[in-house]
Amino acid sequence: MENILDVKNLQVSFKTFFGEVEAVRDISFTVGKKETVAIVGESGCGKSVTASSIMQLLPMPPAFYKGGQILFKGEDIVKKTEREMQHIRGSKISMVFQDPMTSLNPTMKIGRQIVEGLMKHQHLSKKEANKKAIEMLKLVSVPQPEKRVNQYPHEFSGGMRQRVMIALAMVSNPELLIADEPTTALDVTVQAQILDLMKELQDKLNMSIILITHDLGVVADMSDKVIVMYAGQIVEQGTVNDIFKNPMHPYTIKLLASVPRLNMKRDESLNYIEGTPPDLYIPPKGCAFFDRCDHAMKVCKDYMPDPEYHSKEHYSRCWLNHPLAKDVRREGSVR
Amino acid sequence: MTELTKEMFERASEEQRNAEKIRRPSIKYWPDVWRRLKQNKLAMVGLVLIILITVMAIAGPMISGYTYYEQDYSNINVKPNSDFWFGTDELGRDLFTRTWYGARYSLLIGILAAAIDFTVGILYGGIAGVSSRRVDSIMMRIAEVIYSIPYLLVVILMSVVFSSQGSGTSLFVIILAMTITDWVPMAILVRGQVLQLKEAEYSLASESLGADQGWILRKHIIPNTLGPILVNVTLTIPRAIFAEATLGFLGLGLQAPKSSLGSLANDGLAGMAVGLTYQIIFPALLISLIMFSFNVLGDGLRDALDPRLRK
Amino acid sequence: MAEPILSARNIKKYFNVSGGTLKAVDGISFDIYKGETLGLVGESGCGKTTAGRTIIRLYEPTGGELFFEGQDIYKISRHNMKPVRRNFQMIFQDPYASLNPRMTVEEIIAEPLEIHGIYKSEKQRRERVYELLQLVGLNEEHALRFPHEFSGGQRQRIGVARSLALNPKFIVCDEPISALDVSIQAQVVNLLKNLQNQMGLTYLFIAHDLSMVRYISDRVGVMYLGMMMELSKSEELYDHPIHPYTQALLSAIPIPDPEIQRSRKRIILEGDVPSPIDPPPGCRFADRCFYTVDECRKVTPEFKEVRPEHFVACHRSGEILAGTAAMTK
Amino acid sequence: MKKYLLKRFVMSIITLWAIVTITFFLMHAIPGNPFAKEGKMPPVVYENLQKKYGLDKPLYQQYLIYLGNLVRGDFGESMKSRVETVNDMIERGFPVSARLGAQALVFALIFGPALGAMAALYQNKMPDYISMIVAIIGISVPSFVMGTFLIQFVAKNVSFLPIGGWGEFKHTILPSFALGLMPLATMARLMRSSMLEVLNQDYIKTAKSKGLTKFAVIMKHAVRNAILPVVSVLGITISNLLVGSFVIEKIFGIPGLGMFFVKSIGNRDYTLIMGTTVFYALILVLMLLLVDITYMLVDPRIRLTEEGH
Amino acid sequence: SSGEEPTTPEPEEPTTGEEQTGEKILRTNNSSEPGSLDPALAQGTHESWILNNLFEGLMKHDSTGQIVPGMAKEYTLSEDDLTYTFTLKDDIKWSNGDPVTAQDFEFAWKRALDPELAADYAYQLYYIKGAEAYNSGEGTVDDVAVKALDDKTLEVTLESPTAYFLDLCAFYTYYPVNKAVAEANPDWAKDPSTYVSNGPFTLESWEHNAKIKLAKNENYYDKDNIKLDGIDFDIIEDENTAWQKYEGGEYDILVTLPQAVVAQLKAENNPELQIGADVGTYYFNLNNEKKPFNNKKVRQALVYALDRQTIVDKIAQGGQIPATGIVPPGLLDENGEDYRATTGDFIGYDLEKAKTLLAEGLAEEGMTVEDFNAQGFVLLYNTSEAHKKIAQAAQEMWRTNLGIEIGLENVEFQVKLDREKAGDYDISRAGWIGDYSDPMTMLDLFYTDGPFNDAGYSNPEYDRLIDIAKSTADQKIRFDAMREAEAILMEDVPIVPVYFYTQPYAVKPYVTGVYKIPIQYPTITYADINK
Ligand SMILES: Nc1ncnc2c1ncn2[C@@H]1O[C@H](COP(=O)(O)OP(=O)(O)OP(=O)(O)O)[C@@H](O)[C@H]1O
Ligand SMILES: Nc1ncnc2c1ncn2[C@@H]1O[C@H](COP(=O)(O)OP(=O)(O)OP(=O)(O)O)[C@@H](O)[C@H]1O
Ligand SMILES: [Mg+2]
Ligand SMILES: [Mg+2]
Repeated sequence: MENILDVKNLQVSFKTFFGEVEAVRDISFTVGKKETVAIVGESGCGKSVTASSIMQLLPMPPAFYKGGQILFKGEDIVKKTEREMQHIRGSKISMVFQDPMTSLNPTMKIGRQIVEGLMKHQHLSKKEANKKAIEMLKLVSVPQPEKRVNQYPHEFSGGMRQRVMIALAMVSNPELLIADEPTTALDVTVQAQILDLMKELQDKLNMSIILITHDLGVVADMSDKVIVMYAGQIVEQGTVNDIFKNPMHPYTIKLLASVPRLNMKRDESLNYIEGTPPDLYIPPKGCAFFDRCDHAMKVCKDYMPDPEYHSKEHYSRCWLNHPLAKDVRREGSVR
Repeated sequence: MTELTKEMFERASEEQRNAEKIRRPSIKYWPDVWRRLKQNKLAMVGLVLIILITVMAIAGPMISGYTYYEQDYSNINVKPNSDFWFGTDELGRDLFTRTWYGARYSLLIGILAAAIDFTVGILYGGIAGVSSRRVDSIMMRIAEVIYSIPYLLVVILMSVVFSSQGSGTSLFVIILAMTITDWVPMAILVRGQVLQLKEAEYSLASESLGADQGWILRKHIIPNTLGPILVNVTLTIPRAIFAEATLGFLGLGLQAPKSSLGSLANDGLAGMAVGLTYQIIFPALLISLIMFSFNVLGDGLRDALDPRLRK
Repeated sequence: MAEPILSARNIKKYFNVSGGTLKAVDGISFDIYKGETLGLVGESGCGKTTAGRTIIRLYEPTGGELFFEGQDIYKISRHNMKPVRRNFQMIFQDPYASLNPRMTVEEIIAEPLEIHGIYKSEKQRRERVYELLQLVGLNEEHALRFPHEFSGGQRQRIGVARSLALNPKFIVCDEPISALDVSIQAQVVNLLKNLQNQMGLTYLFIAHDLSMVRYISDRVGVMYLGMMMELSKSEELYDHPIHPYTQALLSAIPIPDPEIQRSRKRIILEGDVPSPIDPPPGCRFADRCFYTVDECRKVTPEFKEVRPEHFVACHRSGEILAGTAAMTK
Repeated sequence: MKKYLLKRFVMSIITLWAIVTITFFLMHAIPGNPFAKEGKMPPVVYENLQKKYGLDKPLYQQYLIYLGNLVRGDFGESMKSRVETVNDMIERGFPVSARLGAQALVFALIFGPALGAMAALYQNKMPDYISMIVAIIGISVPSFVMGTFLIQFVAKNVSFLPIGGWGEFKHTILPSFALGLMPLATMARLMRSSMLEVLNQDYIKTAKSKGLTKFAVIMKHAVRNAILPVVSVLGITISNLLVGSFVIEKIFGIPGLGMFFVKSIGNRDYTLIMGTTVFYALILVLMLLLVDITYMLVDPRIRLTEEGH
Repeated sequence: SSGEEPTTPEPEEPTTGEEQTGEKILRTNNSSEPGSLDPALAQGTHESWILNNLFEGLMKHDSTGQIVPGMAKEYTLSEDDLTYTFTLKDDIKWSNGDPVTAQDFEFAWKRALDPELAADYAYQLYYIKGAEAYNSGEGTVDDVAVKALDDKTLEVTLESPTAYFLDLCAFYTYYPVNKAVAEANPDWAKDPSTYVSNGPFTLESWEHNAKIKLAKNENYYDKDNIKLDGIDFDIIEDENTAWQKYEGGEYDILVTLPQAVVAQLKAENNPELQIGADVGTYYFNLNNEKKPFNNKKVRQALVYALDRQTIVDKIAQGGQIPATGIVPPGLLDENGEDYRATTGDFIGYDLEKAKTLLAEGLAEEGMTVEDFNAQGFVLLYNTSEAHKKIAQAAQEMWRTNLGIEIGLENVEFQVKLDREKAGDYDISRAGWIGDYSDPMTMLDLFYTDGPFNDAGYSNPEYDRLIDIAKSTADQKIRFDAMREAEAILMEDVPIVPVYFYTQPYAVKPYVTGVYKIPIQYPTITYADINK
């Protein structure tokens, strides 16, 4: 599969009063054509920063690219100027944000908002643009699109606004859609609608999706490939089946276990991860999960292990993979 | 990478794990505000100026060796020199002394007016905010009416009603005049905040614990409106100083021979026509400096207090 | 489980908004028994929070009766509510918004004690605060810190400690975990369960995460647009949902298992939740339902027991139960 | 919308009535009267004057008569001027003040928000400091000082600009500038803070993600939303500007309404005090209404809720 | 301007009209909008300056201040000194061409007295028999003893002999009004198009609060002596702005000058500055009914402790004259000499005397200086920069010279008047500008219970002397009585005289023919512009 996006050793930091916050610490992954890559992880682990850095939408300062490359169809986004980025944003890469309530301009008509970017990229006339907007709203199944284009966001329900956001992102047939928690603010029934819609559109338009969420159910539903992030690093990556059926990193395992299953007994107590993730200001040298891990070893404290490939696409970064860790592995069941 | 040894793959002890907990230095709200205020150079310039002006207002009238009222007819309208640092006025009084003496009153007026605005505004706005919609809208209408009543009428009435012999347009009257309508914006601000914070979850939480409105207002709402209020206060002070200056222009300012920056500037206007520009420069400059300082400090505070800008 | 600790009868809460009357809760009835957890689920905006707040009379009810240990607390004057309040408490949805950022943890937890004047001396009060902190897995060290220094899970635990301070019998948990990370949700849920076991607490547990509700609740009620649609024991409800809305809701839960999830047949509802402002008569779900018949649009279905301890408000519940209901869409 | 406007209208009438009433009695409570002269008036003359202007009647009667006249739009006769009625004075003074105010407003509106927006865009950088210093000078220098400075150092040196007086466009330049500086500064500051807030909003990020240029993002998305707080203070600002600033009018010798007002108080010219006050209140109420309507036009959200709280 | 040698600066903005037509227009500022330009309704000096150029009364002042016939050709006075019979000039016309008749005068005076009209200055006509009664609604208009015997003859009978009645005939309340015009249109004076006047100029335009333009009256009998084609009055209240305009060449003459400017011009001996004589006295009222100001010695102490020369030289700086009595110079006595000069000085600055008097006076009242200071006495003055300065100087002088503390209180003019009337003050600033050229204009103030006697002074002997002076036309008796009265007044000092007014004004060097007679604003009627 041809890769549309190739992130190599990306490092992003924020300069703050306290010092440097290393939000993304050396991550690498690829997104193939028509592939859906999910990024999961706890709040604050760097998912949004990763997404925004692909669009060069981070506030700079305080943010800055500390290292690495983001190759979009072979060209490095990190090196692009603002002006060059403006040609990529909204035409080749689009983004859908988490909160449909605040992500639309309250004082601009919906139609305008959808085609605004397109008008800029493709120099459409007002009339063409309006037609396009109606078409787009139809595509995301907003009823009465002719009327709706002239309304304002507050006249739309949450689910519809999110559909508008998706319309807005898709209008220019982007090759890559980044969806940063696109359904977190929505109800399950509406979420189901939106996810269906996204899948449908992906099929129609042949695009790749980076889906950011912490809802593992959504991941299971949507993605081909899953990236598990923890404290700014990728700790495990694999196909959706690898991650759900054969998780290798203790963090992934615990994350999966802390979700109650529908068939769970009520007197069973839930598994949970004790403690909180480390602060990324002075991040730990070794494995960041060290102090929450049931299997923590001395080596974990100071050294971060390299990825260990369990299959062609499935790797994890954990010292338990190391042959010397046999004993520990035996002591406590990892799964 | 160093050689990996077998020992390294032993279970880590509890202590080792806890030792790893490096925490971002815990910083409390106000220290953090202060920290971010400090980063704002302009605001700090303002703060330093305010402190300097305050110190000078206290000490200034004493260091020149003159008093604010003594007249020296042999030294009328003397330009600034080594004896009279800011020169003298038309009655031969030392302007350096009078300017700082005036700053004293101006600051006092500003601070007291702000304090009254603050108190009345909080009380009125707070009560309106927690009252029923009916009472609230009546109170707001009243405030609106008060705000539209010609302020000069009120000032004159005040100065007459409250002028016992010897006071004239006393400090009290001036401050009253400043505040008689000026508390309205503060009240509106507070009311808005109260209406918003009344619905805040922590207020509801307190209510669910059995607290009454008074308690909630005192413990939760007021402390949390303090930020915007503080910003408003820093803007009220210069506004009052300014308003006093304008009153002085209308001859309703502080009673001579006492001086305020406003009355000095007004006195100095006459001098300007005959080239005695120095008579107006110093008080006008000082007014502007005070305005400038409080305004930039207020702006700085606003930025520093804004949680969205916190990081 | 003989006597309900709390009985809600036809509770209503309307808001006057500019467009008309917003019927946030429109006549819901249920019992909660001592020591149990009643889950309440439903889409966002369906009135769960309003119901919870009306039940503890944080909102003045528009109508209905609420018996708490036999006493109708809606009849007590507002003034006399204070002592009654000690019996029921609330844990709020947003751990960030429900703690006053200007107060220390100690002040926050001590607030109910202070309001009710429970401990005369500062020292006693402080000891009680420490005790409560320990109960929720925090320690004395945290007492002097401010909420923003804590993680979401810790904050929620502070909220729990506060609500426990008065030794309540009944706690409304209004989406206590929705704002938290999955890994932390479990911490709080476990804590709540442990406390229930230790102290015999009764919960009304509001959430929209159906898996979590199923796990924690003895019985579950499903709300839609201000009305209770279905109420039953949780296993029963999850295994044999009757109301078409419940069915749709359950089918939409994403299951974190790609095999199951991708092979599931989901009921995708059309349209959005209609406006609760002056809703039309009839079943509130009629517009989105697959089984709608004319009657549904005219008559509001009665909330009745169709199977033992299984209540449903649906005209076609009989047919659905019998498996004979024909889809109308 | 209609219902709302009607309600607003009724409220405005009540507000006006309250202002009229309070001002009326307040004014009569102040010592001094319109006919006092330095000794030079025997009681007889004084009584004649009192009678002529109906001041010999009980206060409540005077009040009722005044209200009656007011309803008919008659502000009455000035007690000082035997030439012009109060209506005449307002008719003549208002256009003068309004012209000056409108010019000042245009000046403030062109530069104020722009300055504020600039400051916000380059927060804590040079343009921020520069524009804020300009703004702060605007609010830091008392207008009487500014006016006098302008005359002394500008008008006297620029032969094109007259020193004072009224008549042609050139007469309005300096006073408009002096008058507009304060609202300019206020708007700049308001704009800056609301702009900062808006720039932090999610929809700005959305706009950027569409690939719009920075300029387009700001002009099309940020400014329109950020201008709302500025619009909301516009009501008071406009009415203050339109009815004139006494200080500026005095210094530049402009025959505007602001001057009338202060003079009328000094003279205890009761009818003129009332007339100018009522007129001011009327303008204020009208402007507030206008601003509300503008607000509705700029912010579509308000249209639904009608009562924008 | 340095002004060592009088240069003729070109005005920066010459009036366009002037350049085109060579018209001579005098430009100046009238510091306040006239309340009316109807002579009957005029309210004070602001109107009078303009009115004096628009109208002419029976009598007028010549450039030396002498009273000479104006509209009148001649007059006779009856034996009992009560009845004047004026005969009008022959060729006198209104600006609309109507002849000016005796009926116009009769009409004007009676109109001014009409209680319905409620004219502020009606009382100026009270010298006429029946005038006060009519104005107060007690008499009828027919009982007012002014009568046009024919078109050219006017007979006036007075209430009592009034030596200065002719002087009053030059006062604006005594100006005629065109009967035909005023009867047809009571609002004739509001609009320049209907305005008629009989003086050197006519009203050309009136932009309220902004500008008044006068044009030469071609129907004026003495028009050949009028060199100006018109006068433009700006109406700008701010003294400083007006001065800037004068300095900037926008005015040819300016009357109300800022104090600081006067001082500066004086200091540099600027020839543009004219210090005009005035009839008026600046003084402080003492509340004679209040302890310790009821004590003569205390009052005297206050009088003697004030260094008037310094006040005049260093503070007022307008060429004022330190007051030595109550009657200012510029008024002539029975021998045609200056009353003030022939009467001599009554008071002065004497520090030792003041201290002694204060000690004695306070002792008599059973007070110490500390008691005095504890009372917190206050000097009341109406808001004005000039008054503020003088008040501060007086306060400081009394403090340093006598050790007494007196506070200051500024209030609005209207309020000060109210409080003076109510006796609610300790010391209050006052000033009196004479209405007519006779010492009585000042001395009349202190008659017991007189309407202007704010100090509450009462001395039967003084009243007796005033009565004598007022009931005779015999100049010798009058002046003796008045001198004696002034001596008593200056011994009792119910007030603290400060200085005698002057009126500084500035005239551009190219303007000639401006002169000042004491009780009037500078006369610009005969001015000429020589450019
Ligand atoms: N503007 C900023 N300044 C400083 N630090 C920042 C900024 N934005 C993000 N960070 C830090 O970067 C880290 C990663 O943040 P990010 O928003 O990517 O998390 P996330 O995985 O998207 O979490 P969530 O699930 O809450 O959205 C966090 O530790 C955060 O504190
Ligand atoms: N104070 C109020 N005034 C007016 N309307 C209100 C008020 N509180 C809630 N509502 C409305 O009542 C309805 C029910 O709201 P409620 O908060 O109870 O829903 P919820 O089920 O708790 O939703 P969520 O899952 O989003 O918390 C909503 O339409 C809401 O807009
Ligand atoms: Mg995120
Ligand atoms: Mg809720």
